[in-house]
Amino acid sequence: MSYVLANEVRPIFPGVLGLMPVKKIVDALNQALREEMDRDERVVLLGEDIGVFEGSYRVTEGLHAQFGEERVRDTPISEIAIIGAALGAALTGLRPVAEIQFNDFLACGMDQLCNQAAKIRFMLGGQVTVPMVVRAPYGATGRAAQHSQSLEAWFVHTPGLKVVMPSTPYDAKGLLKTAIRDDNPVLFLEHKLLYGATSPGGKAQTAVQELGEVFTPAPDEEYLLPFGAADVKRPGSDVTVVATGMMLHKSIKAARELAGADGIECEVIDPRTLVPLDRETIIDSVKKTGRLVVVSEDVMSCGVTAEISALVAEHALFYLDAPIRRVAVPDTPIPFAPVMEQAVIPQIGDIIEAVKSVVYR
Amino acid sequence: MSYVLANEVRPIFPGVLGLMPVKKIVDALNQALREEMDRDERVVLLGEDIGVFEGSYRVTEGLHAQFGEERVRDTPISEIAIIGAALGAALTGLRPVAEIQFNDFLACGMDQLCNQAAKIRFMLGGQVTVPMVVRAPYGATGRAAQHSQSLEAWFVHTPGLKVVMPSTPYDAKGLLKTAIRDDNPVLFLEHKLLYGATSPGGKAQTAVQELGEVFTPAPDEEYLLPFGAADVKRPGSDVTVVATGMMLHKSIKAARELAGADGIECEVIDPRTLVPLDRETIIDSVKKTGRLVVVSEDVMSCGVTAEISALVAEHALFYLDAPIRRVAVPDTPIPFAPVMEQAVIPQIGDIIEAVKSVVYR
Amino acid sequence: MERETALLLYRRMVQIRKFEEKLYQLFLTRPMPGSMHQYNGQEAVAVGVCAHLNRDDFITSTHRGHGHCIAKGASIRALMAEMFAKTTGCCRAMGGSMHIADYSVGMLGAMGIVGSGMPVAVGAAWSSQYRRSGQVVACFFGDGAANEGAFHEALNLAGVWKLPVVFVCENNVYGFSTHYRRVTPVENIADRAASYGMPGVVVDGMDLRAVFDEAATAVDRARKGEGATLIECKTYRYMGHSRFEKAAYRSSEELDEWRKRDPLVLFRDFLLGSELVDAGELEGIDADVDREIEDAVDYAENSPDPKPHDYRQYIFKVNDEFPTHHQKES
Amino acid sequence: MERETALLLYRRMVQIRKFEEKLYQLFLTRPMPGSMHQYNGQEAVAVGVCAHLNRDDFITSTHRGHGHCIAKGASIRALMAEMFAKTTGCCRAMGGSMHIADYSVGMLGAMGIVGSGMPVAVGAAWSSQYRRSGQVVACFFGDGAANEGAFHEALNLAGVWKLPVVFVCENNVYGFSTHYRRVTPVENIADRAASYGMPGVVVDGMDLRAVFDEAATAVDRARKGEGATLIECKTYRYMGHSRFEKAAYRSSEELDEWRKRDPLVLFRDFLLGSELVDAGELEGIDADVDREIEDAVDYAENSPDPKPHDYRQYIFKVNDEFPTHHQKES
Ligand SMILES: Cc1ncc(C[n+]2csc(CCOP(=O)(O)OP(=O)(O)O)c2C)c(N)n1
Ligand SMILES: Cc1ncc(C[n+]2csc(CCOP(=O)(O)OP(=O)(O)O)c2C)c(N)n1
Ligand SMILES: [Mg+2]
Ligand SMILES: [Mg+2]
Repeated sequence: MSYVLANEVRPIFPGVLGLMPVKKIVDALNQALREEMDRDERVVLLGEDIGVFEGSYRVTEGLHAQFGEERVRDTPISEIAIIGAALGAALTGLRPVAEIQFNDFLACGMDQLCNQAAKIRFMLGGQVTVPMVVRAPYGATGRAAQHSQSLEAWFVHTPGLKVVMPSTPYDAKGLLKTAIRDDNPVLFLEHKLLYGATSPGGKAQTAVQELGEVFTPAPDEEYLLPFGAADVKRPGSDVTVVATGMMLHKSIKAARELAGADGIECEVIDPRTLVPLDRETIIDSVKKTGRLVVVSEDVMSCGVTAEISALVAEHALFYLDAPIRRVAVPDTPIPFAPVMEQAVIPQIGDIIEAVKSVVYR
Repeated sequence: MSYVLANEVRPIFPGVLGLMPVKKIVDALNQALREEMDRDERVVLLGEDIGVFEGSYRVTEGLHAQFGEERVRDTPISEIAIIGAALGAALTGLRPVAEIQFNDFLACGMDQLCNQAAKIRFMLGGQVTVPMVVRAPYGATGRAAQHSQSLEAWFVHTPGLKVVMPSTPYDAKGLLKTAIRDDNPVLFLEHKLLYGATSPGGKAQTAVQELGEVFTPAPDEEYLLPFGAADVKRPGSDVTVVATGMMLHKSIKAARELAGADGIECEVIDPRTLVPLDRETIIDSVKKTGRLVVVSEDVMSCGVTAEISALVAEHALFYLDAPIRRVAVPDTPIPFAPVMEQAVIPQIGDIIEAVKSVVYR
Repeated sequence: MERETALLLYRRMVQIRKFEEKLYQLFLTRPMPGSMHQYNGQEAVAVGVCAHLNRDDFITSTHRGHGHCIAKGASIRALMAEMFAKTTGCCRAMGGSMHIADYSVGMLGAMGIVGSGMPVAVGAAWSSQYRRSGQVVACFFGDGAANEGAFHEALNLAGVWKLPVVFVCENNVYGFSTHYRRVTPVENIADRAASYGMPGVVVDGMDLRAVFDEAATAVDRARKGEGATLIECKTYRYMGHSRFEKAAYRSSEELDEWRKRDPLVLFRDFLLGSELVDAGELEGIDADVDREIEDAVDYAENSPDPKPHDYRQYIFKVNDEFPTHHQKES
Repeated sequence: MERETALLLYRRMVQIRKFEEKLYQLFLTRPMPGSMHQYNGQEAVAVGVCAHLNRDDFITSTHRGHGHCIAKGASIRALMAEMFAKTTGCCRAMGGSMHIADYSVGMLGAMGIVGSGMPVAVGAAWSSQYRRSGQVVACFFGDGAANEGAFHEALNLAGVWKLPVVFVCENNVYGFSTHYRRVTPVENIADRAASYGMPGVVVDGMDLRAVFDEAATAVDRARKGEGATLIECKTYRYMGHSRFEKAAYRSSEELDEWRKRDPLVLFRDFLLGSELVDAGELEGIDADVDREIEDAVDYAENSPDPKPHDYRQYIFKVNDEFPTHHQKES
């Protein structure tokens, strides 16, 4: 088979958006699934309401119709069984892609994912491979504490799992295809507000329209994106800003404001995959800018911002001209009321404030 | 009721060990449970094999006999039900202490602990309190990937939980009593090699004998230790070393070697509770020493060492005279063979090497 | 069933129905925070079960919790205010529809994670048994939840410890979009009771009187210390799974079929037929409830919004008994 | 049962027994890495079930996995070497006793977390069904595991999807220290099959022939695409829960009672009684196995130890298909 290894493709900036329709992330993901299913019969899907209903965020739209009941399987509400079944299938010749309806529910299947799937190849001394993907939406959208978390750090902290968090349709498609072809368990996290599709009751469309800026389209051709290759979504010389998912977009917005109003040029880096993490790109950028702000929607303590801060404090400390600032959810569950949710989720203003604090110090 | 608030009690150093028998941690914990059960009828225990069998690490020895079936309940092998039942009981007037046989199995009850217990007071706007403790052993003892983890970071990363990791009998007793009286869910993590008792098949006795140094005895009188108060287990001026549990002891050993052979004085800090974390003591120490090594038995990425590094990189960056070094398990599950286990678990030599690297740079 | 009881239960069902119809309108016509899962069609279940519970008995609820709250006697005003995310809400705007609960009437919380309330209910029942308080716990859950591991572990523990809990499975045919028979290899979820050494019964969940009768037996059994019961109520949800979900996966014929046996209509017909009450009385109750709902909306609208940082006080209970260093705000 | 089969099954049981007796001695007399959970007493279960499995059929195992490995035909040398933590071990010294497994004979792993192999077995059965490979999966688990959420979700999924899996509950009376009746409110775990629309049968787990017969039916059913079966084998573990655990929670009378029906003795008596074989043949097998075990110990002792960093190659499979930046060693 042939494909483009689109490692070096740079993001296309706003001007392009007029020319080419921005494919929604939900469509990019759907296309990735469809292409991989077309290409490889071993690729099968399972999850709650993904078949007849086509997914609570509609990522699996049309797939049940096209590929049938055998390859797109609705499951009981049984996260242990979903992840465990994916694992058992992966060990025996299939390449399952499981959907967990919200990443919060990964807690229900935590043992299967973290103690079994992540470790079995290791415990068996390499006798088996585990080509499985678990997809799950994350992020806060007014649904209170049990449906709003961003739990990537739990899984970054679980050796044996790869963790992917795309922020654009382009990345989403290329990374999901890579995830499906990877021979290791991959957790693929999708931000609800970036899908760009209206979920039953969701507000995702709006969020995407507000963001646009680096919402790079996903071409229809086949391409893969490598894991472990961060993408500099915006080059800059004054401050390094590292952010994933929705926070990447907020960081880009913040960067544009800062460039306009204050003449501060942020280099905005999207790791795209947290495991493997492209440490070099981050460290090299900090060596250049001397300042680092890390932005993430997970909670602060032992979160993604902690890891990236620690990395730089170990490997580029003497290049730093300012303390490392973390912009993340303070150590709290997510409250229901919109005004409180807003207060805990990092906002563009928080990023601007943090950047200024490291530049003007 | 009356008790000593033993906040200011300093650790008693080796000389004392000759005078007073070192009470084992397992006995200190047992005494704490017994005292609290004597004091308060609402304190009840549940878990697998804790009753008739008196616990797989024998922490509940004698308690079933003394307090009876009603207060010391053997459960089915059902981690969801154990944690959930503790939560339900805590909401309705009891103060349950649940034992999970190995901290690895917390993954099986992860949803109950992290999505329910940690969040329910929050989601209900403070209508309820959740006075429950979940105890679990952690650490590597030759049992391979599923029975060797140190999973504290998952729970530090879960707002609403307090996380306690004692390293001495003195701390263990005082902190467990505090945990039981706390009105919030507390995860109490106990290092297997520090129990000082032979578990069925364990080697714990040996490990403790090797360590001794700051193995402060637990007095028989009643006392409580506050959460959020780190303990400087060894004062020093050259390097700050932060470590918990077993790693605290290895750090003390390393510090003594470094003081003797190289004249490097480490200040060894034991946070004792990771949530709440005594940030001031750590930051103040780094401001004094200018150097930081963080040691932990959990895996590196998004782990405890990341959090403490990030904290200092944000709040004491300009005091640092060297990069922050992390000594932790690399991002791998724990292998079975002792020689490989040794290679991944931080050893005294690794700590010495790290300290030297930040001092001689 | 006595006249007074009958009238109260009728009122409860009307309250639930009108509370939700109002909310449906509100969601259509103005910005409302969050989402909701409606209980319409299932009223007889919550009301029939809670009819036997004292104020200090406990219940656990689900993502679909409005009905349970009202049936257990929670304040309509506080519920409505929670839906509006106001500080006067029963959860102080911290939980919203999915976690709506009033502890003062014995609600231990509405758990948004399917099945996860079940072990909590069992823990409360254990507590009641231990404290010899005589309190009973009713644990509501869906047909979908019956396939979660939490269901199994909860029923097993309740079975071994002979706990005073009534498991109420509201089999409303669907778990989200999925017909329960597509994911459950038995016709009756109640049959699973046998795995846990407890009685299991199937009841017509549209018929308040049927639910009322079975619940009486089960609550009584629990109260007497004889252990748990699993009651499966065959019922139906009229609305989509959540707010505006269209429920295209089911036929309108199916919906119509169930609507013919609407729990309010059935009970109203029974009441009128039994001559316990006359139509005027029932209309009086309807009108009363209309006013009550309007009042609740007014109350909610005029209640204060929370401040952005109000949430901080709810993360941890501050222990007064002894000082503890708490993590500083970051 | 044919003569050749009978002799092979006898040999398998002897292999398991002697493998573990040897290990017991080794643990007593020299430093051995890790711990182990012994299978003595339960041999008829693994052997009776695996008798019907082809090499490419699958099994999942537990913390008590030696017997399953041997019954499925794993190399005794590789198993022994794993116990010694040698590079020639079946898991390359990465898993040890608790994760001992040989994928080349269809073992999908021994899972040290109680119940956690069950959903994995179901996934393998799903794969077999999807690939129309005709492979059957046997899923071994204990009485204790039957109270885990994983049990419930696994059996339910197998039930709905009609998967080719045989669930083999080895009810050895105890889960660690706890008698199953103290934590399980039913006498027979097999009865739980009804919850999942599959047949459940109880069988004398000390009697190889009984296990053999029931397993034949269940494997056949699975092979024909008719779905899963739950077989509960009533059996007993002779040793403590793990290595030197004393099992003080049970009486020596109880142990003696069970030992009277030792699976090896029962089957040996049957064979001799049936005149299929003579005593000399059996003694020949015994002696053979003794040699095999001694050879395996030699092999293990003389095998190389792993290097400290060998583990690194097993964390992730490196994908050759396309380049991926991998995290550098830290
Ligand atoms: C563990 C978990 N998995 C999935 C979901 C998403 N979800 C919310 S409600 C629901 C359907 C629940 O079905 P049922 O238990 O029958 O209750 P009903 O909605 O019919 O009242 C699902 C799948 C969830 N909240 N929690
Ligand atoms: C989820 C989980 N909980 C607890 C344990 C500790 N543990 C190991 S084996 C065991 C007993 C298992 O009993 P059973 O399933 O009957 O198997 P048996 O040991 O009798 O073969 C326990 C409690 C574990 N490994 N995993
Ligand atoms: Mg339902
Ligand atoms: Mg057992």
